[in-house]
Amino acid sequence: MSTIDTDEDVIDNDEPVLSMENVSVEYQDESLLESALPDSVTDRLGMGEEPVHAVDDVSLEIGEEDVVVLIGESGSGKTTLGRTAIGLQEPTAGSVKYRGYDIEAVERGEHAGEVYAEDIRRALQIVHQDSDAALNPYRTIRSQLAEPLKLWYPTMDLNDRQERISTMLQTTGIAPPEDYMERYPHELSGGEKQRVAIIRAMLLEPDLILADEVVSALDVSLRIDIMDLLLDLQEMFGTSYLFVSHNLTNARYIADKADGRIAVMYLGRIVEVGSADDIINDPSHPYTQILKWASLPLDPDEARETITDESPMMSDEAPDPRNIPSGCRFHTTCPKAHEVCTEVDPDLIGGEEREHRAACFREEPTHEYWDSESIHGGDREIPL
Amino acid sequence: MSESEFATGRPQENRDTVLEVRDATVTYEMGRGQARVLNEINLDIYRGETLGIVGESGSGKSMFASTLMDAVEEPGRLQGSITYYPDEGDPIDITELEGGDTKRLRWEEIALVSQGAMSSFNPTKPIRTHFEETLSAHNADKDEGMERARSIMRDLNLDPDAILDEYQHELSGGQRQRALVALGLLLEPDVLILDEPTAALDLLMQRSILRLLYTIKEEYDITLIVISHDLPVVSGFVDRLGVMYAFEFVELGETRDVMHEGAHPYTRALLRSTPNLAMAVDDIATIEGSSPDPINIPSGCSYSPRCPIADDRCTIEDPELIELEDDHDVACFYPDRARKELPVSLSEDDSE
Amino acid sequence: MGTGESPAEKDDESPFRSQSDYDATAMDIYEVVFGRWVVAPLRVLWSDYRGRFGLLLVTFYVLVGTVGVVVIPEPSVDPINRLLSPLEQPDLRYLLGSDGVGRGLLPLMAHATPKMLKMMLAGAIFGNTLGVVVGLVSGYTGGNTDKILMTVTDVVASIPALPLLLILAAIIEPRNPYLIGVILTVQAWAGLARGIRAQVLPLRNVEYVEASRTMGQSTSTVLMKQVLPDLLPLVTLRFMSTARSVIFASVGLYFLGLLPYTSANWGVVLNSAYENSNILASFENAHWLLVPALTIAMLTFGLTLLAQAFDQVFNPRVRARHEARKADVEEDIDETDIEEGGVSQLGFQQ
Amino acid sequence: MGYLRNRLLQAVITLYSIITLGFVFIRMMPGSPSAYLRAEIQQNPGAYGLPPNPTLEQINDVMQTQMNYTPGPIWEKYISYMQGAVQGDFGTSVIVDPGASNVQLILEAAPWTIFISSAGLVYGLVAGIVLGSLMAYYEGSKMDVGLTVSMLAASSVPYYIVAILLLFLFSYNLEWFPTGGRFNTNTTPGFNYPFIAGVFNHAALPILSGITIGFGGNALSLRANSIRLLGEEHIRNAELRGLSTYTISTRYLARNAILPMYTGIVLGLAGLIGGSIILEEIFVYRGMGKLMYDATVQRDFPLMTTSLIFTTVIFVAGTLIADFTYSLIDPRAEQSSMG
Repeated sequence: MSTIDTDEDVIDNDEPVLSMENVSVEYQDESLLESALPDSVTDRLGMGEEPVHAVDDVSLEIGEEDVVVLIGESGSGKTTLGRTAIGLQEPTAGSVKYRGYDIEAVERGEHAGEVYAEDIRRALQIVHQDSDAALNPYRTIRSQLAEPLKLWYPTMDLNDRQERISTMLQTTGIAPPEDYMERYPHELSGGEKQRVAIIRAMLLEPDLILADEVVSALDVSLRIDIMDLLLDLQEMFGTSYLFVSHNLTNARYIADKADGRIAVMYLGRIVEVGSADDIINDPSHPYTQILKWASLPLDPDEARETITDESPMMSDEAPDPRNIPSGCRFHTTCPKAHEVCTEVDPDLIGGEEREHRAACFREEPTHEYWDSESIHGGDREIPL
Repeated sequence: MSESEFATGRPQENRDTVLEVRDATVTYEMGRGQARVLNEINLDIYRGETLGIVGESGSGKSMFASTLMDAVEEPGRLQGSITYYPDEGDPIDITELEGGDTKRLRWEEIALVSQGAMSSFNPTKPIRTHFEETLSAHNADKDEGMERARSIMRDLNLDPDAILDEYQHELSGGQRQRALVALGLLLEPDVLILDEPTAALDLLMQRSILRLLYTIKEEYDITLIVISHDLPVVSGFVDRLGVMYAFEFVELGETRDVMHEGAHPYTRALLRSTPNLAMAVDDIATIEGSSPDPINIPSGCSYSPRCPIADDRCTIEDPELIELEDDHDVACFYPDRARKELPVSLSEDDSE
Repeated sequence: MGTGESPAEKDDESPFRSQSDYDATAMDIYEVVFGRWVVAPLRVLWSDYRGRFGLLLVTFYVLVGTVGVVVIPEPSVDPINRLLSPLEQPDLRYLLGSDGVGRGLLPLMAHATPKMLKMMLAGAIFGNTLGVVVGLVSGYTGGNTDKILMTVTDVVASIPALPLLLILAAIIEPRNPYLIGVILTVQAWAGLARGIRAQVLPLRNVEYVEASRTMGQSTSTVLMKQVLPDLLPLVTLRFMSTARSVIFASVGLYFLGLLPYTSANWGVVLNSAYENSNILASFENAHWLLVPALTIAMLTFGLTLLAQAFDQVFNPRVRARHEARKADVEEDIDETDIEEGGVSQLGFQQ
Repeated sequence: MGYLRNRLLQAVITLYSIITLGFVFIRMMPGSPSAYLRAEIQQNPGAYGLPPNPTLEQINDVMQTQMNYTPGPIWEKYISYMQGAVQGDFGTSVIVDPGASNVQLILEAAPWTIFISSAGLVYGLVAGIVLGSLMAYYEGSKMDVGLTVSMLAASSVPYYIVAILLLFLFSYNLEWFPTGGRFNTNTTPGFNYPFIAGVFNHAALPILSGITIGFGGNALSLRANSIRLLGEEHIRNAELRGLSTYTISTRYLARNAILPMYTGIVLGLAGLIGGSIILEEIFVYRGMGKLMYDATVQRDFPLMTTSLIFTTVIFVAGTLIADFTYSLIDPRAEQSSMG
């Protein structure tokens, strides 16, 4: 059945663990009522709405023991992109490659003998945001943690499984493990549940874990705890993370500590990508700058000084992924938008060789942007 | 501006108390013993101030909010006294009030914007109904009241004509939160309690709500109590800060004092464990251990099992919340050691 | 292929490499399974007054249907002992009195029981299996399969049960109790299928189901291990209520004489009493009416109670308290009590 | 308005299926009805316009006309059957009332059944809501436990047993109510007091039995819904805002607790109409139930299937009405109710 060599990575080539090339994801909301009818009927009756352009033409690479943080507001497509990366969502366009192999092609049975769909399935795992929903309330911790082991180590006996789960719980700071194993999820605290969910993913020894807002539902004081746990586990197992967050402070912490990158998403696009230091201390894209402005400072003096700051955004309306603005999709909100921004859609500027890149004409000193009129009658500063 | 007031950082003389909490304790009877979910709280809340309360989940913050309105739910039992000093007239012990008087006090004098903003409206009634019901329950003039509601909503950047006829599920998270604040201000209360006012909101919405709340506070001249587990939410917003741990206050004082010169080991650990952009990443650190459960609170100082500077005394004797400096109370035997041995710097270049 | 055996050590200290020096025996596994699936549910049921009473009632009927029919003599016509009141004669046969032709009511009731139990079992198993399968497949697969299955389900659910059963009974004229059970639930599954689907639909995308899928579990395992446990409360509730409705309908149809005649059936006895208007006209022979009425009502009541109590069996909060555990674990359980006591509603958790 | 379209389409599919099923059932009719008819004709040839001791051929002729034996392949019969169905023609009764239009027979009987069923439904609902609210309000008290057990008992005892016991007690022994019939035969049907009083007198026990079909279950679900609601944030918020207990219990609790039961109420009506088969037989109440019973006992298949189709129509219509009105009373309908 499984052809997996559980010890070494399936393929040892120089390709990145995961690479996404020009990935787009659109989806159509189908309401429950429409689902009562066959598709042919719904089409004929002209039901259904505008598709949601969740992700639009995004390329991203994740290397060995890498950490990439996707940051953005709700509706930015960060979670959809993450789910596409680990194969939970099919891209409508573009390709997702695991160590150089196109995932869809592998699923169709191509590359047989080199890599199988099960290998990829096991290599790409997920940890969810809501630790309450991450664990089945009707099953004990032991049985939920035994599941991956039973699946991938079918010959392992009850006691070995028990022992492994117990050691793992202990390692991640859940003690005494014998007690916790017999508990139901409701008998655990939020942080403990999240640890169990992380262990469950880790037991498969995956190459890449999508950590989807894993800390945002937790108490602030627990967030560092969980991020440290992820970092420790990375050291132990060499896992890469695609860490999704809406919070710049969490993004900075994990990206900085792991020496990873932060990618800022807005309306389905990556608008800026760079190291934690680049993004936090030298943000180029106006949207990244606004995100930094909106991150509340801890220092009370600084916080008090800035609390009454006017918002630098030109519009308070949340972006609608059904209705993407023309040109640069941020121009409706951007305090530095010029006429050209309403017409031309900027790519990530800076070229492959540069680590820090932003999708903004302001990156190019000679771009026609500088001669174009501001659409707000003059650029506005973003207080940083 | 209050900014200059704040900058002086010193308590003003003759502060006027609006709520006085004495020995407030909330217990739950369980099959196997008693759970204390609020433990002998003593606190004065001053008229016109903004008081922030921070602490981890289950530290008793929200319970404290319920206590201020004498709204602890069954089978919880509240002991102690909570005295409300109205602008004019005699002080009232809230816990002694009955029936109609409790009803009147709630919302007319003290209102609460609870953390469940996402489901705080009756899902089958439009937002307008909630305002009208509240007015008629308190025998207020409906036309005048609705006019006030509209003006509050406009102050909160909400379009009353659109919002009032919507249902809860038709509003965005930010709109719901603001509509709930407007409902809280409807009867012009003296005290408004905001429980996690920005939880579950996006970064930008969070920021704009905090700004609105800050300006509203100036305009409506109310006492605000802001409860959050997220220090940055309150740090720029509140005049005084109370830190709760294991169902009691462990530190209380001017926000600047508590944050820059926190004297309780927990406060200092909490600051270090808060992800932020300014501190060096390596200075950010988690708090070891986990908070106690309400049935089984450690003897002595409840923080002692997690405290790096705790000694034998801490495990036996429970430190009281006592005044350390002017208007800065701490419940720790070793405030000086805490400051010296547990360094915290709020920004990279700021080394104390 | 067994790749599970001790993969080449990447790191001896790694927590993933740890192994036990003790091998699990079949007995260990049996103990765990038995404790979890038999002892714990029974303890939970027993702790609830409805469960205890329901369990006793239903067990009583099962005993009568199995042991009782051996002990109690078969009913026979006896013109001498007509219309005896209960306890009038010191004879096991006439313990509950006798009917208009001198048959003892106790034998009549007892010997009708096995058939009733067979009907209930067959109906409940058939109706629920069909309902669960259709609901699960429809809800989990989605797409056109879902649409087609739900259209069929909606049609079936829209047909009033009793009129349909009348026609089917008239066409098929079933005598086999299992067949009768199946016919009587030929419409009832549709309601369950709808209910199951409604529960599965949100579960399909719930995080722990997705995690299981991402792990590489096959669809059938995900359904069995992740989805089904959540559905068990509904399924058992419906199992009991389907069993109950089989009794309702079969007794009703026998009462009306619309199922092929059989001498020993509660409904038939009820009918013979009802038809006998001199019985109805006085209280004297009320037992002829009351004994079958109570026999039917007590079983349906028992099933209702059991159905209600079964909800608790699957509630992990209740269950946790009844599963065999080490004593020190029990200490922690009171946290749950606090939550149930309402503290969590006050925002105690956040 | 896609929703509306969907529901209508679903209703059409359902009706089409049930009518087709009716056709299939008539085809599947076993030998017994023709044997039954044959025996009838032999016993009483006069009623069929035949001389005494008719020949086999004569009987066959009559049977052919009576039982709608039209020659031709099956699909032709199906088409002509469906054409008739579209025009509201479901054939004639063959045995119960030979030659009478099935639809006519049902339409004559239906009002009586709908009368007792809807009365039973409404009273059962009111009783359920009142008791359920009481139980929720006093949750955990002795009264709650006692009522819960009683409601469980009420919902688990078959309604026809209740009916028989009621009949036994109130009609035969106490003689408060008649033992059968729809009205006093010595009154003139019309809008006059003796007649109407008689109608209610006769309907009392059937209605009372009908109440027991639903009210236990209603009370228990209302109790469960209310208790679940009590834990919700908006109820607490309403309490803190100082709303009166009355306002909270009516506008916040009761209303929102009844909403999820709304669609189920229609199902209750269908259950009652189905249940009328047994009830009407017990009370010798000549409504649709009795008609269906007679048709079944005498194996009058055309009448049986038409009755089945008719009750399905009532049910489908009820569901449609419930679905369309639900969105009026619950603003969240488009989002949540269509599970």
